[in-house]
Amino acid sequence: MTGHIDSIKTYVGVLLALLILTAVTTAVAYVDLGPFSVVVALTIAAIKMLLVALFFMHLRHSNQLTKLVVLGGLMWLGILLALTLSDFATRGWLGVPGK
Amino acid sequence: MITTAAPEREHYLNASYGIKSWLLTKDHKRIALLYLATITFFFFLGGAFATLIRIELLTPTGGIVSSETYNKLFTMHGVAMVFFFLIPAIPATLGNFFLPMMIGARDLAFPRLNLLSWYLLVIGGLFALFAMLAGGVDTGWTFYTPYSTTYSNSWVIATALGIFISGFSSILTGLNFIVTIHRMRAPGMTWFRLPLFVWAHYATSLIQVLGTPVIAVTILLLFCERVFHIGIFDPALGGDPVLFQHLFWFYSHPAVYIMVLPAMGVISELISVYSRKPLFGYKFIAFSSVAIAVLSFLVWGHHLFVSGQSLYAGLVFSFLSYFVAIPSAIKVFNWTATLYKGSISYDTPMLYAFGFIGLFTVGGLTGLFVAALGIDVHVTDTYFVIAHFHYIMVGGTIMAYLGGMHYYWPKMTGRMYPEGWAKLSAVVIFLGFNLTFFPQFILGYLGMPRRYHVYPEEFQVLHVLSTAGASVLAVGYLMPMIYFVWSLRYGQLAPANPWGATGLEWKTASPPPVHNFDEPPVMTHEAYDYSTVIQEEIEVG
Amino acid sequence: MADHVDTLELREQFDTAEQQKDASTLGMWIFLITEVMFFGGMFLAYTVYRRAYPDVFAIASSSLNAVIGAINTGVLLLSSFTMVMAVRAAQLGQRKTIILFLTLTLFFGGMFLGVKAYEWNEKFQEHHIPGQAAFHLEGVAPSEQGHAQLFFSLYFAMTGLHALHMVIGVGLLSFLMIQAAKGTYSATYFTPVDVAGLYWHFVDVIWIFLFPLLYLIDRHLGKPL
Amino acid sequence: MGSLPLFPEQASTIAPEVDHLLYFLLAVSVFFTLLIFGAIFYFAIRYRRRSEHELPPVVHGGLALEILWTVIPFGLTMVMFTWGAEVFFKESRPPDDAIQIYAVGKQWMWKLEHLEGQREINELHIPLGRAVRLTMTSEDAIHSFFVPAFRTKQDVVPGRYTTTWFQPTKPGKYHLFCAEYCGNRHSGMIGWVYVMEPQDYQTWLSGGAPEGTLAENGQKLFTQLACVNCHKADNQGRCPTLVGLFGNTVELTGGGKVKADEAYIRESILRPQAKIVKGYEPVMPTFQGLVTEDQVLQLVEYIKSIGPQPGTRAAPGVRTP
Repeated sequence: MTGHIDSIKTYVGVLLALLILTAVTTAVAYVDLGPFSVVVALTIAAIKMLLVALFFMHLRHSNQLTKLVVLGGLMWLGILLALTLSDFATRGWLGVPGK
Repeated sequence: MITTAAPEREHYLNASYGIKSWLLTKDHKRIALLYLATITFFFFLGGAFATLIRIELLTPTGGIVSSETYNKLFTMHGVAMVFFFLIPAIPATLGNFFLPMMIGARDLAFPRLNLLSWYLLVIGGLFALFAMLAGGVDTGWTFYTPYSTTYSNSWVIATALGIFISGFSSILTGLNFIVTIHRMRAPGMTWFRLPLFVWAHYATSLIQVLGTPVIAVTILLLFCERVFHIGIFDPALGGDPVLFQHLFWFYSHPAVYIMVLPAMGVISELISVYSRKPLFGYKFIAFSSVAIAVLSFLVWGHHLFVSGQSLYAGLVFSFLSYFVAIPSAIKVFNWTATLYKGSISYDTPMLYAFGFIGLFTVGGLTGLFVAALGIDVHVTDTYFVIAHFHYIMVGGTIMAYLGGMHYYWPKMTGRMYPEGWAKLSAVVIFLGFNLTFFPQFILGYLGMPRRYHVYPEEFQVLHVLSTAGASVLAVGYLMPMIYFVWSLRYGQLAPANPWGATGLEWKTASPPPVHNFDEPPVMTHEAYDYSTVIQEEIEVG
Repeated sequence: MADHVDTLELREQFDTAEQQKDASTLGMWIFLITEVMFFGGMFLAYTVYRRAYPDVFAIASSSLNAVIGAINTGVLLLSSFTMVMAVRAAQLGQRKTIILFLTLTLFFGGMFLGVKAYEWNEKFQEHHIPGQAAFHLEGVAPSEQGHAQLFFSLYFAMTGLHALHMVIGVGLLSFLMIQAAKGTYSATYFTPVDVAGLYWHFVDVIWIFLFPLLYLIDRHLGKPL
Repeated sequence: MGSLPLFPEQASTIAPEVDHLLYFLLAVSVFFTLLIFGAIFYFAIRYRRRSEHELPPVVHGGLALEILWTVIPFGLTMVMFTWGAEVFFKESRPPDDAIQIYAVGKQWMWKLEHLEGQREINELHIPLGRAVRLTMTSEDAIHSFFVPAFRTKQDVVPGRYTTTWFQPTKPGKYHLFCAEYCGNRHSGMIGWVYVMEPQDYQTWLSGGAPEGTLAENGQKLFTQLACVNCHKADNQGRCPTLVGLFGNTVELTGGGKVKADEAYIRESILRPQAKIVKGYEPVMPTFQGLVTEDQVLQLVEYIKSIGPQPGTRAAPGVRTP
């Protein structure tokens, strides 16, 4: 981790990419993509997250354990969202109020 | 302060004196004793509330306290026991004290963070204590909305803030443990040479770190809704109270594993030492701890089967709930198999271990009842569920906690506890416990709802039995308080390894020096290799 | 017993500086995961209620100024850039450069909070503060005002907590500035700067998700900018 | 002490099915409890430590055993899951020909409204042999409609409808409990379900209880709407007491006085934020849309009845709150 020091050029490149993506996601929001607008917005946000995490937070040079910790955290957030939505998304399927 | 009759050998207790040496200590051993004092206070506070509840339930009309006071009693019993005793109990005392020693480290990775964790628990405890003294809170320890945000006019905010602050104590302890286990193991201490106590605390820390923040944000949203009327869960604004239950139980079910996993770690140690045998299926027990930590996050919906959750979500959660039962079964079978062909001694900690396995088995099996959708509809929110989780919390965690306290008392204080009295109190606790909670299974299936202080007359006999059991249990819990304090002054001097155990923590003096080891330890043998210990004992003669 | 020296570079409980650095970095990453779960609870509430009341959420989202939001996101990304430059300077032991970039990071962080305060004040003028009797969102039926309040409850909860984390970050960075000025950090010991950088970038990542989710819901419906 | 029942009555079609599943689970649990307790006692005695330095043979484990006590418990749990799910499906889907009854849970009473107009509080009369479907909601906190003899329970959530159903198989009187903690008199929110022979049910249905006087209805409404919660007689609640209010003048925050006449009381019920009594917080929720006009009249009548009476006690039959 301490050994590798990235060049300024890398950081500037990442910054520009992030700014461009911000502009893109704002612009895209004004285009009617129907249900896909959420998907696009979240994908762009995910890309920006990866850029910040890998380059600015030096995840690229980090050891396996740190990567596992990050992956685990995101997976747990996924568990919270997915299993709770398994309730809200399936309400009313039985056709009986409240079930 | 405690002085040993032997020539003055410096150890962590007499290394320094005075209030500052305790309140500003960075020594994980002293912080463990600070935690011990704090949680013992809350244990007896919660116990007092429980005694009042049991007395109130002696008669169907329950004339001793008003319904408002009764509601506050069971709420404060729940809050004090869950958040200020059970969750910190084993990790904060035995974990803090022995985890660094077991892996051969001088201290935890972040000693100051460890002291901060204790202060957070104390500050949180003071908030909750203030709420109790100022008038109490009557929402149940579950704080379900909209009652807790709109209809309760009791000290909800003060208690919620207390739990919010003490939650960070749990998060930071978990973080401290994970980093310590990963980064500070002595040379030779590979993962599979770690004592199973450490594996159990590793799994517990995973839950503490991944689960507790969700209850923190849930309490924050409850605070905003109650104080600023911004309604996240307010049905009048279109919010959904069931969402609160999802967020609450996402943490609170894994929290029950925060309470029981460390107990399993203690039991693994006790079973192995007192049958002088390595545990049967070491890897299976170790990985079942981690499996419990992971699976415990997938099952919380079994608390919501009748709460308005959709049927299909009920199916998903019931199915996953049966998965989390399997690792617990594996552990119980492996413990029992360890006894086979062992050399079993009946010291007090082993009695507690036997008690734990028996009662935890009953608790775990009744968990299969409440996980079955068909039966849970009838038994949820009744005394059946109360009996189920008390079998695991009291029959499991508290038995293991007492077992661990007796097992490690010589190492912590340099004094032996009185064996006779200790055995007696273990038996009294086992009998009192069963008399208190087994009748509640029957009461529950009969339909006695929980949190009732007035009940139909036909339930009275079972309630009287339960109250009788509670008084026996109370006596059982008071006895250790007495003889432990007594032993500090008059107890036999404890040798470095009174039980012939194999852990690194037994390879240093009792009580241990400030930096745990005189020379940095190296782990040379497999976990639980008793041949090395017997060799030493024979040489020492 | 070799008494253990207890210096900043090597605390008494550690054996090597490398071990101490790894421990601190791992500790901060685990703390950031607790923060992911902390904000996760609110993202869950957002997801549930946006699913339940998509139209009201779209109208409410359009009442926010997307351009200011985008600029503010840019400012925060810039502060992330200057932060990573400060960490790089710390790795190279350039004391002056650390102070320069920390100042820039604080400046951009302060700017972000300033814009945030302005946006909230604007919300206050437009009576979009949830929980107030005067709450009213145009273009939404009276019976739906409650749902609009849900959006703004989430808006203020999430941006409020994010701003609180920014303030904590500003506090951290100011402390680092003082230490850097005193020459505490060198090429061999710069862990606090690195760890504070991780925290700052995390707060930026949270905003990277908050911005599209709160500001950009179905903007194509042509509501006022 | 009274009787000591150890098992609840089976009074609905679903009850035996739940109990059969219970017997299966009990059998499995007793088996494993005896297995574990037996093994512990046997091993503890058979392999007790005989000498101080005894070193037992080292046994590290056996894969076969591990697989055995993973697969068997897993198989058993899957049976429990599927059987439990099947019973749950039956408990969740009411038959189409069921009698529809509405239930409203309120802080601390069950209001049951039959389609034929009968309104019952804490009591439910239903015919034997016919499925009954309850569509329920709550007016305040979460409650839970629980009839142990029918093995049915369903939370009652404010802002939403939830459903429970049962088909009684035995005439008689069965406990009704509120199973979700809902505040002060949660343990008082109980009642009875009367299962009657079909012809008795018909006669009961046509009889219909006469409505009480306006004040009595108002007083009942006063408790029902939980006004008693805040407007306590001894002035301890968060709101002003209404005893002796009617006809007097009231000081408002921000100066100004008003006579507490019918108009003032009606306005305070429907638009409580309009006039706030000095020294009190505007915490009262609006009842706009919650109470019908005639109910407002009942309330007004009731408040009149507890107003200042020259020398007489409160109107007969009306308990002060």
